Amino acid sequence: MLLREVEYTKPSSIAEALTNLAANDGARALAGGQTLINVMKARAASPDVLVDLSGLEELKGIELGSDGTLSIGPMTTYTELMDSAEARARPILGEVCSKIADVQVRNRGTIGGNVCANDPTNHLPPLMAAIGAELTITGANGERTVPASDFFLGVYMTAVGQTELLTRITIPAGKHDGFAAVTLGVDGTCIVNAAASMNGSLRIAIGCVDAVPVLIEAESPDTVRAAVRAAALHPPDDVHASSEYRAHLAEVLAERAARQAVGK
Amino acid sequence: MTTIAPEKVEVGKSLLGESVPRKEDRRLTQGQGVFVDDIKRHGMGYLHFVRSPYAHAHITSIDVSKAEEIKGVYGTLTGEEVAVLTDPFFQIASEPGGRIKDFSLAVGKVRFVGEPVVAVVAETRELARDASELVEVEYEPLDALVDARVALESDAPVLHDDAGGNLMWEGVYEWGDLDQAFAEADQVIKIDELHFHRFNSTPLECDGALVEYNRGTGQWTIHTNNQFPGFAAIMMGPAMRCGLDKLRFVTQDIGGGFGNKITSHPQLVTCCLLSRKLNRPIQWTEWRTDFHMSMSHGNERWFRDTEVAVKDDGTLLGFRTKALDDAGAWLRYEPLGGVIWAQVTPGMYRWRHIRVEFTQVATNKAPVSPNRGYSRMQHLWFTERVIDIVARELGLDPVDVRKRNYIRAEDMPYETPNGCIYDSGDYAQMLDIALDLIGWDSMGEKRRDAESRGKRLGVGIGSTLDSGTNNFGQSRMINPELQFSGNNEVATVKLDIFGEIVVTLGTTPQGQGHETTASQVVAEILNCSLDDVHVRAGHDSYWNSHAGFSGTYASQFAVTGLSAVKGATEMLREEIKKLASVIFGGVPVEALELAEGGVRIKDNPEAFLPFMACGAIINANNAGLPEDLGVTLNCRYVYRPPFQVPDIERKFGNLTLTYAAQIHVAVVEVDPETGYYDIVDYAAVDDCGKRINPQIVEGQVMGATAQAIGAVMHETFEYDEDGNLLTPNFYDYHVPHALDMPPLHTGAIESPSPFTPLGTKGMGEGGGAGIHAVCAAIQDATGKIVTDSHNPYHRVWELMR
Amino acid sequence: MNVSGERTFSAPRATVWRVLNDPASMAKVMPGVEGFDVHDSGRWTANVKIPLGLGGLRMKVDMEKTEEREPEFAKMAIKGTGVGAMLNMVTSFDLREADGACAMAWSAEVKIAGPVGSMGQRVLQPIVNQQVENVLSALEVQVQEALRAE
Amino acid sequence: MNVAVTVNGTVYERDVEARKLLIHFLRDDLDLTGSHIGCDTGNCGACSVILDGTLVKSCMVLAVQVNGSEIETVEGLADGEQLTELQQAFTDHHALQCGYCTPGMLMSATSLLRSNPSPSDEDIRKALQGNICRCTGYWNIFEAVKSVAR
Repeated sequence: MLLREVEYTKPSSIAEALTNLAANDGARALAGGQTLINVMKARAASPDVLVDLSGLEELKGIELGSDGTLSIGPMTTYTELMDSAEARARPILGEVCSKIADVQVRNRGTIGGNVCANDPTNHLPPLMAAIGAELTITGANGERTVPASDFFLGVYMTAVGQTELLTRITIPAGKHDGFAAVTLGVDGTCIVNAAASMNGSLRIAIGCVDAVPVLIEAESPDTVRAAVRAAALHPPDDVHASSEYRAHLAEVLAERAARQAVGK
Repeated sequence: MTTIAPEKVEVGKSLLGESVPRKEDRRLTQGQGVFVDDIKRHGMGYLHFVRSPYAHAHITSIDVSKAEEIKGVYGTLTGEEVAVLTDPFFQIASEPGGRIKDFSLAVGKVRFVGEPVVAVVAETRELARDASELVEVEYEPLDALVDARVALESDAPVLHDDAGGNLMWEGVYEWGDLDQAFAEADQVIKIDELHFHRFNSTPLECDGALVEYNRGTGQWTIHTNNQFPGFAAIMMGPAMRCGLDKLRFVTQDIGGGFGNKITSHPQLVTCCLLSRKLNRPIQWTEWRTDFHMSMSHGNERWFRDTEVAVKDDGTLLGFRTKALDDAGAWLRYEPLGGVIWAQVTPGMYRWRHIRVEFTQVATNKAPVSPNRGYSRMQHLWFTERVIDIVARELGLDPVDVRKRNYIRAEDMPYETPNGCIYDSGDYAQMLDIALDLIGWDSMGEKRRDAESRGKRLGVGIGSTLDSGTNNFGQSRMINPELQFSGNNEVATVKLDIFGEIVVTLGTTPQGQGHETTASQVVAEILNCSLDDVHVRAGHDSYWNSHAGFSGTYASQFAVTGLSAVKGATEMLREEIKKLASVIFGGVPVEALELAEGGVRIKDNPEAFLPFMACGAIINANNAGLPEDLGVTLNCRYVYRPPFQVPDIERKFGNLTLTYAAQIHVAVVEVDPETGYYDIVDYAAVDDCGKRINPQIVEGQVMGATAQAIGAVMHETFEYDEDGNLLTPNFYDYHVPHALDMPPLHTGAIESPSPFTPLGTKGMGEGGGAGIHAVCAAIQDATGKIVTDSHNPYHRVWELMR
Repeated sequence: MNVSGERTFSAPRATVWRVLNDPASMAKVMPGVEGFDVHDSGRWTANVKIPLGLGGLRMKVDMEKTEEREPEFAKMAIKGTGVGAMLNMVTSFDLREADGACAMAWSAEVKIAGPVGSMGQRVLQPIVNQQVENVLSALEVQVQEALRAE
Repeated sequence: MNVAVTVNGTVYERDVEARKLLIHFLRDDLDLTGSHIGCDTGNCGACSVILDGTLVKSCMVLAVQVNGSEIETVEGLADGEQLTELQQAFTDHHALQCGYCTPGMLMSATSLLRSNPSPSDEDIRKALQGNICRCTGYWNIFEAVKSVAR
């Protein structure tokens, strides 16, 4: 509890938000706050300025394109996504969001916040990587679009620079997706998770085993385990799992997610 | 949920045994409870502790000047000042643990991560924390000792030089004839090592206090959620060099305790010293991470080199084991855990030959203190593990081994090998009920069904005892110099001017519904309505309604608390009659009865004196009453259970008054590929003698069960090799939430205690049965012996490899 | 936590040695250096803000060379003090000639204490790996720069 | 910074630091101590309130963020002395012991029943997943909520 002193701004446009971020290298975007505020309570991180994005309507909402492409504003909450008729075009999104934390967190936490935090135990980084999401980043010099496979750079680090914002998440059409996790209690924090998508080829992204989701390609579910083994993972140890156990779960869950994806 | 309960006997609609709604709920459901952090005072300063980042280090310097310079900072307190202003806390231990010097802040050295080193007080909570970051403490790190098993090795880091090593206490307990038992045995089952892990009940409200110092009277008023003020007082008074009259403890609502709120006396001393030093009220709130790092972990214990003497048919003759207990860095209630387990020495079984070598050591971890099931849970987990391991080794059914060895209903009251008296019970019957509740007969089918889904099903039994109402004389087995014995509790019941029946208790309830059950007893005796009885919320030493052992801990309210209420209410009833006898002009008291909120002549109910009149006469209209009337209508009763001082030499005697019993059965399904498992069915059968309010009793059973499920599956205070706590918050310390709860069936029988005034037994701590049951179920499902009380998925996976 | 590895630099051993012992170069290699003081040839102090994504972790880092065998071996004790985190690290490197290039075998024993040490267990290992990777890449750059300057 | 907010129908205006959490604002500044604090990581839910119709944990919202909003807390549930059906059900089913989690639990259940007056058993469990109770094991809480489902 008890944050360090911090300044607070609530911009009314993306341009203003970018200006606020550029004005101080200790400025950080505040999305739903369901990760960042907790980190600040521990004083493990203490931004000088919080740039609250909650007033930016252009960062909200879900649009379904005629080709089935979903365009999701990063400030969309998990609950909004679960309830969205459009988002049902890619059912895995709502299914996975319904397993994140709890009602209160889902009511406030955002899709953009989840991917930008890139905590290794988060659900969405591997999902985005597996289903081939593209992330649009806006900065002073305009927009660029990064595939999810290049978006995650490290623990708590993504391609979004300190003076930039994630402004759009684009998800291609598809429905042959799967997600499997072993969690701390029912639907708790992920110990290892894996997302899979069959879209021409079978792509699997494994979370919690490295600083960023590990992407695996396989011919079929039958070859997934060998493919995971070939990736020679060295997952971290912690109180919930040894490195060896995580490596084992990675194989099992990758295969389970793949079978789900192919089965749909 | 299914429930099996004894049929209600309708005898003149007694209130005792009725699930009346709780009096506490009205305020608590409206957010109108008063918890310690809700209390504010003008000009109060918020206290924040600077805590040790190291598990073990010398403090080479402390500089508070930068913190004190900040505007809004009221002041600081360091260990150096504490060492001048106070004496070390009294130690319960004999040699060598008794030699350690424990102060309220670290002096010269830190011994666990999170240990308070400096206290900073400021105008706001945030500012106090800001300023604490400016306190400069230089440390010289030392090697940390985190594994109790190497604590006594010659090269182990030593925590307390005063004690000359890490041994805090040791004692050998032996009863019966071990040589004979092992000679008679068909087989000796050997178990190298069993480990009971570190966790606690993590009450949702952490510790806290608001302390005011009255400079004129030299008295402190301590608003706190400490659950055993009697103990806090005897720790704090001598340390602070003041009489206990100078320490006024006040509590109202407490957000859960489970034993974990007994040992906050060091923090309370710091608050007291600062309120005097800074001449203002001091507010201290402990946050979750603080609590996890520094408060009241449950005892971690190893059982090594265990040998069990058994017959081929599963008859248990005896066992010997070496218990090694990890006390953490300080002895704040320890080494009492070194004897408390002996209340349940044989568990529920009839073996007569037992030897336990008990050793307690210090380590660089948070100090241990009572946790629901204190010290008995560890020992009972051990006896239950032994039963299931024996059954497996002999190829016998764990149900049969239990039934063959359970102490039988006809053996009650049963004297254990160490002189404890199990008052009543029927364990075999409880087991039958529990097995029925989970559909024992169809278990084969369920196993096959699970297998068809790729899962492995396992069933496990946990049978356990909840011993209540301590005989504090057992502390002398730890230290013969101690002058404690017996137990007591106080209640006062008075009739006020307008007829209010006002009850004050010595207890500090944390959700056990004392206001409700005390009202039931009072209303029953005074033959009035529950609404007429006003039980004061919480505890206040000013009420003069407490004695040395007052508090809420160790499964005893239904015995000590309610017996005190009963005693005081009966005194009041007799006084009311005595007064009425005079008012009615000499009608003999035998001719009077209490009814409908007053007293009347049995044969002439028209002659009725309402309580209001009685209260008014004595309190405000008493001219002309006989001089020797001897009626105050303000009755104080101290209940004292019938105890003798135990035989310290033989370590023999009755250590506790009542023995509630629990049989739990858990059914688990394990995913053999991942070790992930779910509890798919669960039964809990309880016997706590006469139940005053069955709903409250069942609530305790449920809550304790949930805590056991959390402990066995997820909850652990684990440290890395440097002494960093790896589970310092609810993110990594996963407590069960709504989706984690299995289906639950509850059952109950009532075997009234022959030793207590109401036939009640203390209860609430029997949930440890859940740990035993789940361990046994995992053993059943995996076919591998379970040697740890903590079985997260990765451990189950490792078991199956 | 123990981390170790080996890295080959396409530069003579003497150049690598010089870079590793030059405070100015080291200031560019360490993550988030905001200030760097040289007390003497064996003792340096850096004020750093280690970039951790959600925000930087400020630390005062004291470094002391405890052992040295020019041009092949050095050992350093590093102590970092920050709010919420204490860092204690002993690191050493071995340099050997390898076909005109220089192979560096390095190892570090890292201890992190304080709330960050406790809370971050889950992410500490990946973060340390990441930081090490950054340091080695920066070192590579410094070595190449030194080579060009020669 | 200035914050104007309506809590349980009453308008409050206060000057607060940007760093103040909504839960501290409610408890310390507005003296609405019914909402509680049971953790420091957003896990326990004791601080749950309804913010502009949405259930949130007030320890993960800054006070400055609620400027212009409407908040409902446990103190606003009962109509004078008249408990809500749900509050009554909590006492009837012994769904609370120490009562510390109860305010948050009631807010979560209230929010559930507003959006879904006929929740299934699974709906109830999912709705209460974010609220930790250490006393009851939740079973009686499920029963209480179920009893007022239509």
